[in-house]
Amino acid sequence: MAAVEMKSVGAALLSPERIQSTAVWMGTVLLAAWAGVTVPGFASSANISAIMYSTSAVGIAAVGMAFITLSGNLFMLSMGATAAVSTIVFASCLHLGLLPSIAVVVLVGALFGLAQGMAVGVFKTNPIITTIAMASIITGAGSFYSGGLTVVGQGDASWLAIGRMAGIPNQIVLFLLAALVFSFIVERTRFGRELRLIGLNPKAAHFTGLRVGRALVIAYVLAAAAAAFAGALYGSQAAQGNLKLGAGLDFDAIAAVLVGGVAIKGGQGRILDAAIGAVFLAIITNILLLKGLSLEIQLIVKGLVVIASVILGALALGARK
Amino acid sequence: GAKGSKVILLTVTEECEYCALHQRAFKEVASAAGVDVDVKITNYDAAEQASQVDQAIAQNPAAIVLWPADASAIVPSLRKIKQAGIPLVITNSKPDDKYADYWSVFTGPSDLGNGQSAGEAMIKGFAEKKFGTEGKIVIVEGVPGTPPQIARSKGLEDVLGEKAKGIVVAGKQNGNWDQTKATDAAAALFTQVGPDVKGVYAQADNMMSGVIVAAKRAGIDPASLVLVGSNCSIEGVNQIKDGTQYATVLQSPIDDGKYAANAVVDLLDGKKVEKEIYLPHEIITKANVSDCDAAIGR
Amino acid sequence: MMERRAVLTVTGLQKSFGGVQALNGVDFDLEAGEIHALCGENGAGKSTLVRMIAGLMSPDEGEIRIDGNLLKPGQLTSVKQVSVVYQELSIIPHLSVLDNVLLGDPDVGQLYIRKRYAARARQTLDQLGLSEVPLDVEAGRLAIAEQQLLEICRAVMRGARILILDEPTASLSDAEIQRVFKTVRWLRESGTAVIYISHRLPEIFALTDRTTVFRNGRRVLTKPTADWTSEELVAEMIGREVKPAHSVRDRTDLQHAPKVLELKALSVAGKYRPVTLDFRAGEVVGVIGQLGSGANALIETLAGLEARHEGSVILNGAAIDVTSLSAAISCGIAYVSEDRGGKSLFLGAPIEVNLTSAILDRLNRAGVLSLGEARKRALDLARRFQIDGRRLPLAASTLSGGNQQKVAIAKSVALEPKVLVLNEPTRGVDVGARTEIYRELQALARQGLVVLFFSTDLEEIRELSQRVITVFRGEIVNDLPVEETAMDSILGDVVRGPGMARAA
Amino acid sequence: MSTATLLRIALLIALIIVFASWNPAFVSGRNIYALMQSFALLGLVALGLSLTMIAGEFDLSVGSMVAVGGLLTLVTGESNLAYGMCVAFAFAVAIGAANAFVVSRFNVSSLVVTVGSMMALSGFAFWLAGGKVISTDNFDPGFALDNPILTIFSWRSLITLAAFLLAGLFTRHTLMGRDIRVIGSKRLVAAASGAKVGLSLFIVFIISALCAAMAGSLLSMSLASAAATTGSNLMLQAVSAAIVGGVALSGGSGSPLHVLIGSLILTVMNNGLSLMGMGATGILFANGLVLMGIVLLDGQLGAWMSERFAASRARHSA
Ligand SMILES: Nc1ncnc2c1ncn2[C@@H]1O[C@H](COP(=O)(O)OP(=O)(O)OP(=O)(O)O)[C@@H](O)[C@H]1O
Ligand SMILES: Nc1ncnc2c1ncn2[C@@H]1O[C@H](COP(=O)(O)OP(=O)(O)OP(=O)(O)O)[C@@H](O)[C@H]1O
Ligand SMILES: [Mg+2]
Ligand SMILES: [Mg+2]
Repeated sequence: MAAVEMKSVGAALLSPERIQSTAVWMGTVLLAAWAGVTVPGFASSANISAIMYSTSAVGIAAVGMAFITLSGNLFMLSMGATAAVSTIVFASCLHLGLLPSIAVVVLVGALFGLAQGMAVGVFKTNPIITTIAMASIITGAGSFYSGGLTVVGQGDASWLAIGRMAGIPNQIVLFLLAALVFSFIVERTRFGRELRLIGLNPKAAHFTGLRVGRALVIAYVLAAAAAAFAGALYGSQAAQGNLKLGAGLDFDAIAAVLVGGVAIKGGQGRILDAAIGAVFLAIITNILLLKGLSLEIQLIVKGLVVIASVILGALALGARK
Repeated sequence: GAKGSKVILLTVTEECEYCALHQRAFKEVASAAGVDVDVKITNYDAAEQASQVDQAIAQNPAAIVLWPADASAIVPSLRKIKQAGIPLVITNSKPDDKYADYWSVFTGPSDLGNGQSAGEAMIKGFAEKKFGTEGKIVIVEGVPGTPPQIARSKGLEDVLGEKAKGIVVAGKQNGNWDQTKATDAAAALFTQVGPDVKGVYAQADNMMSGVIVAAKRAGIDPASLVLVGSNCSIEGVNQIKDGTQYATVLQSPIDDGKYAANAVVDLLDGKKVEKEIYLPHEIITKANVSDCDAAIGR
Repeated sequence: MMERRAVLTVTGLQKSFGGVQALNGVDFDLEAGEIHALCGENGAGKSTLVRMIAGLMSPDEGEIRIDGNLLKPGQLTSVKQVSVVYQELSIIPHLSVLDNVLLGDPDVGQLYIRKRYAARARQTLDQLGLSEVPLDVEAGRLAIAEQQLLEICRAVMRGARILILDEPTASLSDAEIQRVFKTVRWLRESGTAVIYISHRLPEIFALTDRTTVFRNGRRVLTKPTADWTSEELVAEMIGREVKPAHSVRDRTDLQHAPKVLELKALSVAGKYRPVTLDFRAGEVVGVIGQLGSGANALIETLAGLEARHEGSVILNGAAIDVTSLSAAISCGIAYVSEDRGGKSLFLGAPIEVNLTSAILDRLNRAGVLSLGEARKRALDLARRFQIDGRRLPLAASTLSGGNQQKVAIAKSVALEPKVLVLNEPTRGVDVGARTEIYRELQALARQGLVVLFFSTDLEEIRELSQRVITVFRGEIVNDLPVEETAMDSILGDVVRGPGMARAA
Repeated sequence: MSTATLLRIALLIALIIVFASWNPAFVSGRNIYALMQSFALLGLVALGLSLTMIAGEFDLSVGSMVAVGGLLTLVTGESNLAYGMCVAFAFAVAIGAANAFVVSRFNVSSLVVTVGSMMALSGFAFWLAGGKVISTDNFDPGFALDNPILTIFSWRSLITLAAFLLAGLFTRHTLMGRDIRVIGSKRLVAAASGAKVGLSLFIVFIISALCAAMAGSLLSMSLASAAATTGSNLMLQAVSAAIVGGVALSGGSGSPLHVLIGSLILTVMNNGLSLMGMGATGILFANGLVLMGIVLLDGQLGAWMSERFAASRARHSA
């Protein structure tokens, strides 16, 4: 019985649709093990927590991005703008306390998401262009609000910035929590099932009577809220906000989603794949940093990793044919 | 005369505190002198600035004040301004002196001077924290290839090489003028160089915020290090006040803007103006942090 | 009679996809000047054979010769030799009509000078009844039937020696089909060899000279069409005896069954005039009309696809709102669309997920889906529709067309509707699966459901329905029990309207 | 010409009239020259990118390619800029071919492939710049390129206009041009009708990379310097230009004429707003609003409005 279970688990992991994400999961473990042995300083606790910190914000955004990709709407290119504006909102609300300011940030992010979700889900606009346009609008609005200045928060954000639970940074705990909750939402709730079906075939979803518009609105709200929350993490670091903080989130999150193996045509892949994609990229970046390689080499390697993982996924699917 | 004449200020992004304060100060001083100021802003985009220069020339102003988005890409545009016969004040970043013919006045900081002051501050900090004159420091730099990145590091290294050979730069990473990147860069530097880092030079205070976060996360008390930033921006001031950062180098955006405004007003009034006017680079520590507030107008 | 000469010979053709043997040692030949029908259930391998003749796929084994010359595997066959109208519509919507006609024409050089071909294209279009269609309009703006004709025009214009039509009439009305027939016959006269693939037996008998039957990737039998009988053809196609659905039909009198659905002066401007009709529990009603006659608009109104209708729809005595699909569903009207791959199924999702996709709200336990309940319901539906229960975790794309259609219908039946509305319930479905579907629909009706379907297939109307409603140009011509109708009178209603109606 | 195209031309003219009446300097020769200079850059990038869009693909890497093109020209062309330009073009052809190879060989979405090449190229650009400012003392080619011709043009803007003309002829009057459109609409049909799918993909990706590299190369000569950050927002602007002009992201529709109109609308708007003294973020905001308006009109809202319009017209005529 157990053997049968094992076999079917094995078959599932190696099925063409899953092979890319399985490879990335294993790649992450192997890479970490290899670096732990050969890269000096990699396994130090300080470095491991540095990796965790650099994973959290991107990871949370990637998990949010996965909603959009799963729904068949490719990417949300307003995540960076949302995160940047969120750092400002976060800093300006910090005097109210940490929790209230996180709440405000997430709420504002959700509103941005609502606008985009309405456009895409109800008015059937092109998702890529809608989010590009919204990115400009959000950045413009943020700039009017802050006058382009750095906003310094009057309050203590250290719980979020450097706090730890049982030695584990709070940020990474929040990231894992977000990944698990979002994953549960996709795998086990009605909304999640609807979202996946919409991603597979939006027309059929409509004819089946699924709540297409509503599900897309929720997906955009969740994704933008995730981006905003990532912004809160950036903002908490120094209890400050400005329009540059987190502005590069879009492509980091996209890279994580793609490397993790969430299929761009929608409906296929898991939330946790996006999360592991973020971890994988963070580890690679960290190794390059430790080896003293500069930003440019890091970028080149990241780009090649994205292309390689995509080719791997395509080869796996092609092998079936 | 300056009164009633039209001046076009070509400047860079508003999404930068320094730039915003610079622009505000410039407008205040210039308007007070009765100058009609027209502003064109680019988000550090050299191509866009080049076409803004064309546009500005088309408006035929009495003078142009220009903050180059890229000090070398701007040179051909400078020549066009020269050909159009419009007086030009360059502010903040100076193109290569080879082309000094093209502008009337330069006002602004000297990045070399800024780095030198940072070097002095570092030496002072080592003494104050009883590290003596030996130890490892690391640098978190701005976008590679930009003049401030090159000149500030050079200034610091010059001074250290001259006055404190024992203080060695054990590592450099690129923080891209960005707090988040600086956090990762500093975290890597702490891991690479190990626990015996005694000081950090961050080429801008906002990057120093990232360094402090990274130090805390790595379990290092930032106050135990000699942290020297630059620009005297609000992040730095706060960090100095709460004791986490040791020093910064004053480079007042308000002065920067004012100097440029004064230069253009004098130029239009027909007064003689020096070709190069540099900002002072005062070292700011907890003791004189109020200078900073004053310079920034808080 | 002239000596027949084979233009195309296929010998020992083999092709498999993974484990599926799509073609298994097929021999086949085609003679100049003949129209040759290919029949077979879905998945019998007809389209696969066509794709190989066209050079889109290379065979695993075997060879194809045209005029004795061997085709090179992996190379497209010249369209001067073989021209194909594929089963799937292949019109490019953003290109003009002329560009579409010229697509794939080998005479067109790298420099693209349209003027040169305009006159010839015009002539061919006219011949197929597209004389109203200008050459420079975007093809996407044409009606589906016009697009299908355009595609046929494209194939004809290439002047190929062999013309292959793979279910060309699936979306055409009878009048349009007659046009296509005329053109095909004219091509035959000029010596072209034609392969004609269709699931509609009447067309095969009306048009073709010889008929070949495929079953499970093998060629079963080839005979002159005149020597086949309809029953024999069906029997060969499925390899077993099928009982016509008629024989299982209930003869109970429905006159006393309660009225379930009433339409009061229902109309859609520009599509059909006000309609007043009653439907009783247990009725299976076929609505037939040519495309554009308003017949399908009528049933789509009930499904909630015509938001702008007038008049009212009454279900079990209460007026209901059918301005949207979801409103109709929540009132108890379920809809099965005509396009199973495009509008009905999630081909990439497991069959189980497909079966339960319409009833997610019923699997909802405090926001969380109950997977056990889902499995139970899916198994139940699979059993009723004879879908292999062990395949439930597999993707719907792994099913054959007929089985996919069963899933599409089962998924709507899961809603436990009071009225089931179907659009072309068995388009492109083979005879075996068709019978199974008919049987299940009639069983549903016996449980008190109203089954209402639109079809352009006379055979289907006769087989499935108890009551036939014919529509011509937005108006109902006749509404009669199926026993009181004859094939030709239905056809007469549909193509000529009430003027000619049932003179006898 | 379709109504959608006419509407866009009307929008362009309306913008020009509004700005001109606000500030007559807008239509001065020198300002139109300035406007055409911006157009020279944006138009070229948008043109290349839009060809990939018409073929149903997308090339996210054009922005980074602009930077690489400029840097390669100056780095390898220290002694001879023409040589540097050739190197940049050759490199662009190689990258375009590599993008196309991965897309067509592995049958993966180009959006995904070019996310990767965008990152890698951007890294390569930083590496090329290598912590130095890349500049040249050879100003002459730049001055020659930017020298006003007939008051409002320069060689740079004329080159871009010529590229539009060539691309227009290519898409309209060659078989390959038509096939690119077919590929963007229905790839399988294209293959079945003998269109050279792979070759067409190579051509569009190479043209796209080449246009970007050419834009970067010309810009670097005109600025006598090149930076790794150049073009960071050109990609977004170029998509906007294509979309504003009416090229659909879904492929198969649109033409160089549309891109020309779209690019002009954007440059006119940015130039005009800048003349009115609006800051960079204000212009960004305005761009966002226009783009949003256009996607809304292209989506359900537009469909609904035109339906309304048709209904009211029908009522009136009845
Ligand atoms: N590309 C493919 N990959 C995998 N299996 C395929 C492919 N094409 C066809 N098949 C399978 O090959 C078999 C023959 O299919 P084919 O399309 O030739 O049937 P057909 O007789 O044309 O059916 P229909 O009447 O539905 O058109 C089927 O089992 C089909 O699922
Ligand atoms: N597109 C496809 N890709 C891969 N496999 C396919 C495809 N279509 C059909 N198949 C497989 O081909 C096999 C044969 O298809 P066919 O149409 O003959 O089904 P069948 O024998 O009628 O199956 P059933 O037992 O469901 O009635 C099926 O097992 C199906 O899983
Ligand atoms: Mg077929
Ligand atoms: Mg079957």
